[in-house]
Amino acid sequence: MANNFLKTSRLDQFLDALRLFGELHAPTTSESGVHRFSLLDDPADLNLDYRRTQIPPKKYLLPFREEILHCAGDTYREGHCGAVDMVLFGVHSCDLEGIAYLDRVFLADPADPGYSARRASLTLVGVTCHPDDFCFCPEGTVSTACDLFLAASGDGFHLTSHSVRGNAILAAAEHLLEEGVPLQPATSSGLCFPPQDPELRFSDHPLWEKFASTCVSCGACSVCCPTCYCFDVREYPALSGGCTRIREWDNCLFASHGEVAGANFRPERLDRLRYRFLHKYCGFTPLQGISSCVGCGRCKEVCPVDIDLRELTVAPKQVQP
Amino acid sequence: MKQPHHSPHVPYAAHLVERRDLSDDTALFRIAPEADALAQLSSFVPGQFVQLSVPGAGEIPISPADLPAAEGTVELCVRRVGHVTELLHKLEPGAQLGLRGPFGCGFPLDEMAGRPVLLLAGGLGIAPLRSLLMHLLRQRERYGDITLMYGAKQPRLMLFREELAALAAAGGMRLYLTVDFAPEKLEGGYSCAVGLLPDLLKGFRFDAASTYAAVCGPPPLYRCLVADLERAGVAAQRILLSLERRMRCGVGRCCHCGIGQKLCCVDGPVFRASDLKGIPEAL
Amino acid sequence: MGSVIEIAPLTRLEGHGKVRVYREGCRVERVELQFVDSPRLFEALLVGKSFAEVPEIICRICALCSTVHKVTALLAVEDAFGVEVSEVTSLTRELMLQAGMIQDHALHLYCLVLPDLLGVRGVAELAQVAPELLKTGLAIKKAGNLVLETAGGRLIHPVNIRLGGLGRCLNKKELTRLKDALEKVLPAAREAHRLFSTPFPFPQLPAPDFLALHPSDRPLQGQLCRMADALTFPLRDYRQHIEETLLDYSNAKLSKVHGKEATVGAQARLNLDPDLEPLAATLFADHKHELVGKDMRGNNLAQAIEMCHATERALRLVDRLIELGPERAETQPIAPRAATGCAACEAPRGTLIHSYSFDPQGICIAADVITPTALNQGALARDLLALARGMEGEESSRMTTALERLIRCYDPCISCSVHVLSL
Amino acid sequence: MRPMKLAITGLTACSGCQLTLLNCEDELPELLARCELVYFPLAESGNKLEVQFDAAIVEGAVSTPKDLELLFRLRNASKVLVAYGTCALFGGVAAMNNMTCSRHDLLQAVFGAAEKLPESFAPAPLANYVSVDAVVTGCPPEKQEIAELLAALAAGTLPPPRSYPVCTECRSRENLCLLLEKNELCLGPVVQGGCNARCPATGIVCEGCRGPVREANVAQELELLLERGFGRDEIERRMSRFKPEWDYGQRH
Ligand SMILES: Cc1cc2nc3c(=O)[nH]c(=O)nc-3n(C[C@H](O)[C@H](O)[C@H](O)COP(=O)(O)OP(=O)(O)OC[C@H]3O[C@@H](n4cnc5c(N)ncnc54)[C@H](O)[C@@H]3O)c2cc1C
Ligand code: SF4
Ligand code: SF4
Ligand code: SF4
Repeated sequence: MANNFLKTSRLDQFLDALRLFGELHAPTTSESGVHRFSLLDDPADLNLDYRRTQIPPKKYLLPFREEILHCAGDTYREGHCGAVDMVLFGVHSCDLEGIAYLDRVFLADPADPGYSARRASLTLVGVTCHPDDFCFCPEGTVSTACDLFLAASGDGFHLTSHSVRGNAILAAAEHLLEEGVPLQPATSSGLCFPPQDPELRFSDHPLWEKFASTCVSCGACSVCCPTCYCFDVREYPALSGGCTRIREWDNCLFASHGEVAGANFRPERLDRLRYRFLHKYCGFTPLQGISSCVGCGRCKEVCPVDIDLRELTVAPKQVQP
Repeated sequence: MKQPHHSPHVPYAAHLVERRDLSDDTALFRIAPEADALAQLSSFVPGQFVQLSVPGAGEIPISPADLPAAEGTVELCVRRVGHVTELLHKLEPGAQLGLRGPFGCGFPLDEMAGRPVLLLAGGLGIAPLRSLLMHLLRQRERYGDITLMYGAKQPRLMLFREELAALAAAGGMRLYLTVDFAPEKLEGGYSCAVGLLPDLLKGFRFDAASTYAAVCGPPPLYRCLVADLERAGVAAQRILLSLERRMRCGVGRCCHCGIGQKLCCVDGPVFRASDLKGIPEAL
Repeated sequence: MGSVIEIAPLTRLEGHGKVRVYREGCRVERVELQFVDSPRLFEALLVGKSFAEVPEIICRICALCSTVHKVTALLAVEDAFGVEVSEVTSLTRELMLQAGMIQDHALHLYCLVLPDLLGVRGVAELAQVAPELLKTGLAIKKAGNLVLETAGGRLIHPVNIRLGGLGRCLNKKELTRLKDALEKVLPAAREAHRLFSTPFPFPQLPAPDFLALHPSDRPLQGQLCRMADALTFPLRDYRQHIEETLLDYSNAKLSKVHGKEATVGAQARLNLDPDLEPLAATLFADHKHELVGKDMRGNNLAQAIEMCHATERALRLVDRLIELGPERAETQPIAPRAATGCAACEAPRGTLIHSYSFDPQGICIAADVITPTALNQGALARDLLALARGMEGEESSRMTTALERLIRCYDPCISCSVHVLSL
Repeated sequence: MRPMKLAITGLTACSGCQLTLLNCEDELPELLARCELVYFPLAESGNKLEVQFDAAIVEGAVSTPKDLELLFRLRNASKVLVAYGTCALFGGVAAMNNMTCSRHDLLQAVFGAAEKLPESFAPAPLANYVSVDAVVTGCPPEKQEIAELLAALAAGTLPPPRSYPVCTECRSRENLCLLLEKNELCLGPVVQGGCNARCPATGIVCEGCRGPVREANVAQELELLLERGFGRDEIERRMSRFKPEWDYGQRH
């Protein structure tokens, strides 16, 4: 069996080896103390001991705001997708599954050009995580939706390749690896929160009303969710003639989300919360019946009014008269 | 037909050939798309929609009002209601536009073959149904009786009046018109009831057991028409509704157009009433 | 028969103002300078607000001067509560004052004054007749703006400077970017004086009584005011030295210093405190005869020299900040108490004084702002009269042109000036 | 293409919005080529008001008879009237005390016992007096937004509106949430975004300079802040800094 154990002391060298495969991005902590993925210039900035980044890796595949089209004179042209070879190191299983979910949406026919170009140049290296109170994934979940996974063990990591690119990394880092005790096979992989019965959204659970009146429509829950991908498209003319069409993250809890000229198909916040529930936990065509929640706990952590839609799925309590 | 190298975002070039005002706020825009776009449109099925780009303002979903590609052009009947349509209505022939599509599922034409078809249009809902009607009349022998019931608020808001009257006169179809109220006298010598569309339906005798009904109009219309049709004996699977939702991409990604767990842009915009049962927000 | 020439609205300057020249035959009787901006009553609005809100609100008195108003207000509140800020904070503030000087002078000189020199209506025609010059001016302004925006978090009404410290420190990458931008425009800033040293083709004006802050170890900020005839007084006592009168025809109050019409601004600073960076010092030496002891016709030239000085100085500050490295942005905790604080800064158009009194909870009970334009108003009115008299008999269109140009020499900022208070 | 005839001016304001336009250094040459600045006293001499304007871009609140007169003239002479900036849109800083004290008292406090107080009434948004066709918010507005507006006007349209709060952009920029993490009085959840969360990005709370977002849950924001120990007075003072009137019971 090939060597597949990396001692923690050799991590920096390993990171250098990863750089051969593209610009290295990894979890770091910002000046103000926010965990995030960012370009790793200095290995000292690496913070592998993070719980969750504020924004999931989706930002690399689906930027917050992206110019999808330019129109100069008469014709529209595709915007620049900005894809560069990139290695994203230190991704937790939930986020890997989040990317896998987005892949199903954006790589389906017809593939989204920007997304697929960026996805094709992205190498994913996963790492073991330590769940905290916000996470609700089953203990020991390990995702295989990556090129390489580093399972922490003792004074280092067991490396498992899940792709050709993963193999290439192993080969390039060969000299840093040694033999380790064989790993237990991964316990489970996949989405953590089971699909829900769509009818639950019309339950008379008292929380629905409470959520509808307390949600401040700040948008944080969607912005931070690894599998939220709703977007708005807007077009801006340029002074020099022509125009630019941008795509920007949207949130189904905003009043404008279901609005058409003269009507709103989800006029109340309650309607919109129900819509969110339906999309997150029941899925839309063609992902109907699939929950998109990967259990990362971000929505719960960032919500200023502690809304956690999952609480709705416990048996409805009788509303007190 | 699929264009392997054309990005799904990028509209094909098109230009405005002609515009004809149909009412104060609605006009028929005849648009000539470039050859590749026409090739795509050759697969068009009435009820499908295209994404029309008005450079500088944005993109909107519109159901063609004719059978595109026939003369190298597509007709779009558009009401001026907001941001994009406002700019569209300011354009002169020759103006550059963009076009993507067709998208979504249109009317199940093969299934409808050999059956009577009842078209129920309210207001601007005539636009997609005009396209269906053109198809039905073009392949007249393929279908059973064709009836169009069309309701508008006022006589002057009744679109394609002359054209529809002429078609009816030619004998291929039956036409019933109605207006909510008639402040002015009706001209043109064809009959038009005063009342709502459901009232027209009430007195109508037809072979409910085999008829396909195609409905398009403002949201409140659907609720009562579906109930009336079912009561008359039209099975919910044969009641076809063309729905409107906010759309940003047309290809099932932006997630604004959800109807229950379906997306209007890929599963629709034409739905069967039976598929919408149990989805309270659908109608 | 008496006649009145009215110039309204005054253009190519900030705010709403007009000038009336009253004539008896061709004799000029008097000149009225009116500042008619709608009063926004800031000093009254501030009363009842918490000390922390004061700088955030008061900077909105005027957009052109928002940085210097903000810094002055911060210093005044800190003065009241005895807060000392770190070196990085202090340097960053000065950097912003210098950048404000760069961008404000560039805007004024290249967009508002240059049309006079080239005989055009404004920027639009300037873009046609002298596109390169306009571009140069805009480039200098942009560099100043870049510093303001980067350091202040926002170009107008900056947010990053706050009581006791900074929201965040600039990092090396940002500072390097600023350095590059400033270095790029330094040559143009250095050459600017050539454009503005053309003599003003109108009669000589009375000799001004210059007023500026006494040089301190924090440039552009100070606790001593100095008048040309060697009168120096501590800022704290400014009320005893500056008296304000209400005018029935203007929404601004007239300030006099010891009964004299003081003149503040670039010209005053160069006359009183020529502590200049090397390039600017050379320029100053070359132009000394046009500036020292001379009237306000030289102010635009003085501004051009200051623009060069500010660019050099800003570069030095950036270097120093790179050297110091970012500190953990520790803002000093502030314990409010009943106190009065005051502070003054040199704004692009002259000395600016803020003073606030707080109750024990830190709620503002009195606010007073003396702006450079209010200080200059008397001298400007005096000069307008002198100029009009000097041009008696000339065509009135020539006279109005001359009067407008004189006003632009002063670079007044009317929004600021209409907020003056006695409590 | 015929250049657009523009009027750009200010009423009761600090000139910041107009200055923001002049700060568009990169766009300025293009702008000057496409527009005729018929009335723009801040930057041009020889201004004319007796013209049909394609658009009038008006900064500031209305607080004097003179403001009103100019506003009416511009409204009558312009196809499109733009309320430019927070003051024009909501009253802005000059209006912050509208709900708490009379204009007369404020005037007296500043001008003392002068013979004649300047004529002035409570500063109000343009829309209180005339119809407004387009808005650009912000104190000051973002450069990009005024550039977008002018470009859209030139193209015969208006920029599409945004309708998310500051929080959305703030989170997306991976800022530290000052409300939740530092217990500071941040108005982000109820304030219109589009500034790319400028202030929180430098570690300073959102002071609400862009006015309320479309669907502000004001009641909940109030509750949140009260829970966090801020006094009702302080909260209201902060909320009214740029817009004097808020419905503190509003949830939608
Ligand atoms: C499948 C389908 C077919 C349609 N066919 C026609 C037709 O034949 N004729 C016609 O006049 N109209 C039709 N519409 C409605 C048309 O798309 C809207 O009137 C148009 O989008 C309004 O855009 P606006 O920018 O002018 O209005 P605004 O209200 O200013 O809309 C702003 C944005 O909201 C979105 N939006 C607003 N209303 C709608 C809407 N109803 N549907 C989707 N997005 C909306 C648009 O993307 C637009 O960019 C159809 C809609 C759908 C979904
Ligand atoms: S719904 Fe919440 S917990 Fe689930 S993936 Fe999204 S952010 Fe994470
Ligand atoms: S994070 Fe919470 S308050 Fe904000 S939009 Fe989501 S559910 Fe509403
Ligand atoms: S964060 Fe708030 S205060 Fe700052 S610019 Fe944006 S809206 Fe204005």
